[in-house]
Amino acid sequence: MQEWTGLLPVFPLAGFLLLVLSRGRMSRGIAGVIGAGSVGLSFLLALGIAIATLNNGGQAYTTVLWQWMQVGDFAPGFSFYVDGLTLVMILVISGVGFLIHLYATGYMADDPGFARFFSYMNLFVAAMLVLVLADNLLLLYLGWEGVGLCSYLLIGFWYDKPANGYAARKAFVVTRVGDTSMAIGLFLLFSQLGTLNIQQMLTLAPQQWAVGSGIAVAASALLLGGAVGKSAQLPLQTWLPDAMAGPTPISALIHAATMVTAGVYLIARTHVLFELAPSVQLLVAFIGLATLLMSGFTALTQTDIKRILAYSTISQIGYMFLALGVGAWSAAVFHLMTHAFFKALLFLAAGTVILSLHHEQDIFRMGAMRRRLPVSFWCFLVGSAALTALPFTSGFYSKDEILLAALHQEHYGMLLWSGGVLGAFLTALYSFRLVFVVFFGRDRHQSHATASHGHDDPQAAVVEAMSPVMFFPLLLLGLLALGGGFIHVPVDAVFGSGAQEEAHASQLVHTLMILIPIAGVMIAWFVYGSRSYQKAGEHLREQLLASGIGRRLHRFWFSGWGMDTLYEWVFVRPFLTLAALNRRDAVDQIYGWVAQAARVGNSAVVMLQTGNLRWYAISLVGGLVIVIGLGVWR
Amino acid sequence: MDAIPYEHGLILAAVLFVCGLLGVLTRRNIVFVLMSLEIMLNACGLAFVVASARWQHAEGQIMYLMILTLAAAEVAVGLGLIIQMYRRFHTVDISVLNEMKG
Amino acid sequence: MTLLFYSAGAIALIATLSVIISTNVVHALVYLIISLLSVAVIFFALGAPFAAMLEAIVYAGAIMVLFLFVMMMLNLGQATEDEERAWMRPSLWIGPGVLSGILLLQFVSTMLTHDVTLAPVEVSVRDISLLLFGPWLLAVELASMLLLAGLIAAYHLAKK
Amino acid sequence: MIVWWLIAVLFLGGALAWASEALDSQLPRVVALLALLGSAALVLGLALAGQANPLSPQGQWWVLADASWIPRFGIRFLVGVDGLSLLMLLLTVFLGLMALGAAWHEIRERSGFFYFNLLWTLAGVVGVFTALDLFLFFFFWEVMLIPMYLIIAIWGHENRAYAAMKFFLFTQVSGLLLLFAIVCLAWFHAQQFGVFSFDYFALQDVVLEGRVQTWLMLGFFIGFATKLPAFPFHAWLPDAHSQAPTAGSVLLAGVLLKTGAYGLIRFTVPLFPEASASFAPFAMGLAAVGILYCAKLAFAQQDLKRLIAYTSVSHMGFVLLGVYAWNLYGLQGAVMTMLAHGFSAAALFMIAGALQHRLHTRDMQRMGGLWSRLPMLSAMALFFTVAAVGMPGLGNFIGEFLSLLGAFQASRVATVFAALGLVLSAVYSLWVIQKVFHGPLLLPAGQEREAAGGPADLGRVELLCYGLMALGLLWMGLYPQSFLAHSASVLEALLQQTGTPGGG
Repeated sequence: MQEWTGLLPVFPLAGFLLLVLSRGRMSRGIAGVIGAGSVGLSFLLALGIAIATLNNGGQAYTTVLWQWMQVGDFAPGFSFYVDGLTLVMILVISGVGFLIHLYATGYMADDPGFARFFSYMNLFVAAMLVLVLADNLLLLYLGWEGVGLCSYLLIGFWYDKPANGYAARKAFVVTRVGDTSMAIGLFLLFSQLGTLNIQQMLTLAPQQWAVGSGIAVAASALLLGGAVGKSAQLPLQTWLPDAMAGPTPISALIHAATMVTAGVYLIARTHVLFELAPSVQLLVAFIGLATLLMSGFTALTQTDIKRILAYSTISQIGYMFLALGVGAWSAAVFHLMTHAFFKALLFLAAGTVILSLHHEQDIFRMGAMRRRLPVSFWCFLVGSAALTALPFTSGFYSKDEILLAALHQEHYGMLLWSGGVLGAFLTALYSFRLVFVVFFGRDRHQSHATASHGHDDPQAAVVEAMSPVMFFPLLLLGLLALGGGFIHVPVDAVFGSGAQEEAHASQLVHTLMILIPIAGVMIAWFVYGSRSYQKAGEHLREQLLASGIGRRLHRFWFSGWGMDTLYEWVFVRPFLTLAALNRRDAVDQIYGWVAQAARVGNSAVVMLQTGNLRWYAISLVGGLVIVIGLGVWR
Repeated sequence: MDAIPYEHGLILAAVLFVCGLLGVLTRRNIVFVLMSLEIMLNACGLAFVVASARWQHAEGQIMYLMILTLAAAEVAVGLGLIIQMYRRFHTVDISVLNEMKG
Repeated sequence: MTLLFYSAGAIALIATLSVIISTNVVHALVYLIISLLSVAVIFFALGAPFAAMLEAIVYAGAIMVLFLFVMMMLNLGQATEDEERAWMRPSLWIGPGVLSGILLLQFVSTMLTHDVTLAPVEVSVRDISLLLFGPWLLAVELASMLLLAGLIAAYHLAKK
Repeated sequence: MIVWWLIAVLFLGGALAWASEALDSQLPRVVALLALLGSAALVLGLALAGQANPLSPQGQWWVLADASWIPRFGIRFLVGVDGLSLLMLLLTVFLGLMALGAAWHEIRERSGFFYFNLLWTLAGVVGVFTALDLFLFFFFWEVMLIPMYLIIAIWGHENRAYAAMKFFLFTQVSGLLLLFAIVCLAWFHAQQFGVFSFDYFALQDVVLEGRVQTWLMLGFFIGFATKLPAFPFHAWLPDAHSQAPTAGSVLLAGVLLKTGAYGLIRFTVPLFPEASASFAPFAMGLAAVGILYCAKLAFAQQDLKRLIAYTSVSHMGFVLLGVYAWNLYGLQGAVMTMLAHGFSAAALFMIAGALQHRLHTRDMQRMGGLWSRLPMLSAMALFFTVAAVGMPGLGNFIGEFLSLLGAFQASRVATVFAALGLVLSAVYSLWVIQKVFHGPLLLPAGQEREAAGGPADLGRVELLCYGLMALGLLWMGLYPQSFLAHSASVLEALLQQTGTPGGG
């Protein structure tokens, strides 16, 4: 199986090509089969490779497809490197990817751009596989940019709405800022180490650089720039909530399960560099912490179901960054995997809700959906439980590991841990707020729909959109979200032995970490769920909003801590103003002045040319007088 | 025979030349302009003849002959032009000929 | 002879000035003929009888007659004369006058530097002819070409 | 000999095309096609000959041909081809064919004279890429200028006279400086060796003292930087591009700009190594400023062709950056950028031309949502835009990445600023896609009413052209080695000969 590693991205790529070259003339059935089937093939292959590799004792290996280029010493190849980390990633990408593709054949069934959708999706999977398989940073960069492009195309998939286009552009440009930082990091790494091959770099770097040396700090900080862009961490997180403009399967695949975790993968993959730069590693932890808290607060105030999930994604990736920052590499990867399961589940379930309610996304226009949409409800419940890290769900194990590792951080352990626990509390609060508002309480959708559309038969309006191709992925993802915690990620060999000793902590800590999310759920139930307390809860909310500070805080959180506004004023507007001011190229105008001067000179001389013969004669005589004068009275 | 200071001859030529020039510059009637041109040419001829007398050599007069020829040709062409102009514009005012304006 | 020279010079000068300030074309032409004839006298005084002859015959005779014909064709009348008078504004004379004055000054200042008197010795027609059809033959040919060209041009221009 | 044939085929083909118009107005384009195919065959022949005999006695030069021209001044008809020239020749004949494809249906008036100009421009370009006598080089430099001027001035759009004149003046004034520097150089050669010579190899032996070298280097630099164009000399390009007919834009962007870069690599630095070394930081600064400044300007434009023109300037900044880094990475990057940008910019101009042909406007404010009407054209536009953004896997990325990689060794500050151009290129490129192809459908007034649902999608010739260029870009992006290998030995020899002034 291992010798076929090169085929992994080829299947989806071939799917992409077939779909593109068919130019939309292919029937939906065939397009769906190609779209989902190609990823399925990749998954089967990945599974085979994983089994073969693990049977082999997890031995890492390299497959060289061809030499990409050879310029002096710079010789990156089209070559794939497979180890435990790669295996986890390719399984998650192709596995979750396949499920989401399958779901999408149902979800997108009525869309006119069906084939285009799957072509982009397949291209995405191919690029993502290249990203995680790459054995050198340049090839990784290829995948990195490729997924960014697909993300752009898919966010703007419904291109006729300008808002979608705006969100897509924002996503691409903001991540491009990070990518540029990463590219500069690549230049720096190459100029210092003379190679971009990841394994060689990880060997060479500790030999050449001292811990904490300037180069190491610069290089890892630049890579971190790329990672925060892709993974929507502070300060480049603003694109992800807007990216929800894309179809929901996209949000599940790209903006929850796979692409946004690429930053985590990058840092984990180059962890040696980060270990050489402890200050940057600490920065990673604090970025993660700040992001997870900030987006937790923001998620509390959002009303759009997908935006809540988006902020929760940012927050969960914050956890992964926290883990990376404290050196819990495998915990980060573990959480990456479980997060992929439960967040994909949540998004797909949310997609079902949205589809069933005819593209309604405001949670306060839903309510009491647990009977109408039972499958979605159960999926959501499972997903939220895992997200909240309720005991025995997958999220519990991964988050537990992260928080324990944070506690054991040398200097700031307590701070990081308590921040993380606060984040867990917020997670519980917002995720069950979502669950309770959407699936419990009054049916606000019906009243709203009746009021706005004058439906005669509101009951008919809400029927769970569910077909086998959609149900099966939900079921499987639900199982994974529940039981994913028992999967062991085979990454110990990748991160070395030193990274992961079993973390020990007091009983109090463990208890707290179990109880706090549960407390969050309880409070959410009190405020949003329980009928008996609902009045009191609503009263409380109103009071909070009525007070000046509460309202201002709400608005502040709702706007994502004002980051968008800040960037609008610091970057976007100055750029637009500059562009508008200098639309006609100041440099060109300088040349224009030369031309103008010539023109003015010309018109001055033209005035002499009166056409009057006597004037000519007199000028002639004047010239004669001057010339003779020069000769006579010199 | 009394001696005539040779500058006087030249000065006379110069004065006549300048008179002709003044005519060319000031008159608007093209006939006058042409006449003034004749005066200028004639003054030049005078200067040559004076020079011929100064050096006691015939070449100055040959130059005068040339100028005479030139004047004849010029007048012929110039008068032809005047006739054309009068036919086209019904005037002899050279100010109407301003189509060479830039 | 000196007297002849100065008196003829004075007449030439006055006649010429009259040409350029005259408003009547025919009067001007007559003045011009007077001017030319007095120049012919000067030529004679300077010992150039051949040139004097030519001046009288060709210039005052042939060329001026040509002028006369043209003026007859143009048939300029009293209207033109009034027009001329209107055009003779003193302000018009300032610029050309100044320029001409300077030019005259320049001429005179160059000419006054030498002090050679002329002892007019007659240059015979024979001398002129020997030179003209000897070393200057080419110039004669050129002059004849020029006249031919003038002839053709005048014919072409004057034709309807 | 084969190089002479190459030039002669283009010159004669041009003359024949003009003459054949008298017989049939359809004939010139066929003649032009035949001439271009002939020259393409010759170039391929050169490539094969080169592969068979990689090291001829002249070292890196595969084919040299020599004849006396004006012996009194030592001017010779000396042409030669090496790996670098060969790549440029391939680009030239390929884009010549593309330009022909663009003109195939577009040019209807005076087509004979048009193809005459087209082929003569190409002949001049081929001459520029092969000439090794600097006088001959300058001769061809002018030969490619004047037909291009005519192409803009006769077949251009509404403001063509202004654009053509601007193009002509900029190129001519800078060309004058170039000529002056060339003549000075030959004069110094005569002083030092007693004979005049414009021979590239002989002139390399001329010893120049510091200041003189700097001035002459500046003469060459401005001559080439105007053509490139580099930042402060770029003002002619947007006008020329927006007014030129599509085929003219294709040639301008695809081929003519590259002659400037070629000149910098082949002449400016090798002839004046020390002066170039001390000038390099400044040139790289200009490159970085140009990349950012023109990217910003591109974003501000509403005229589609003008926008693409500014992106061209921005991208050529990477070439300048790579050249003045003067190490193998930077130079290879510059060469790859030249090739890839030749393809992508040519394709984008063809797309802009195709849109103008269909919508009769280049104003982006009057377009929108064309994807739903012209899916194939839009997909192609997306592909080439993405290529221009520098998507890995396509040629432009290889070029830009290598340029920056090389530049990073020479000047970190300039590289970091230049890299910001990657962000800005995303900003403007995506804006084009959004404005023209995405968003709600918007067609210029009157287009809606046209028969059978408005503008038509790609025709067969167009599809073939775009497809070939897309394949080319993919090839460059996925296996650039087949191109890099050609130029590697040449560039290494140049580096060895000059030392590495920019490297650090």
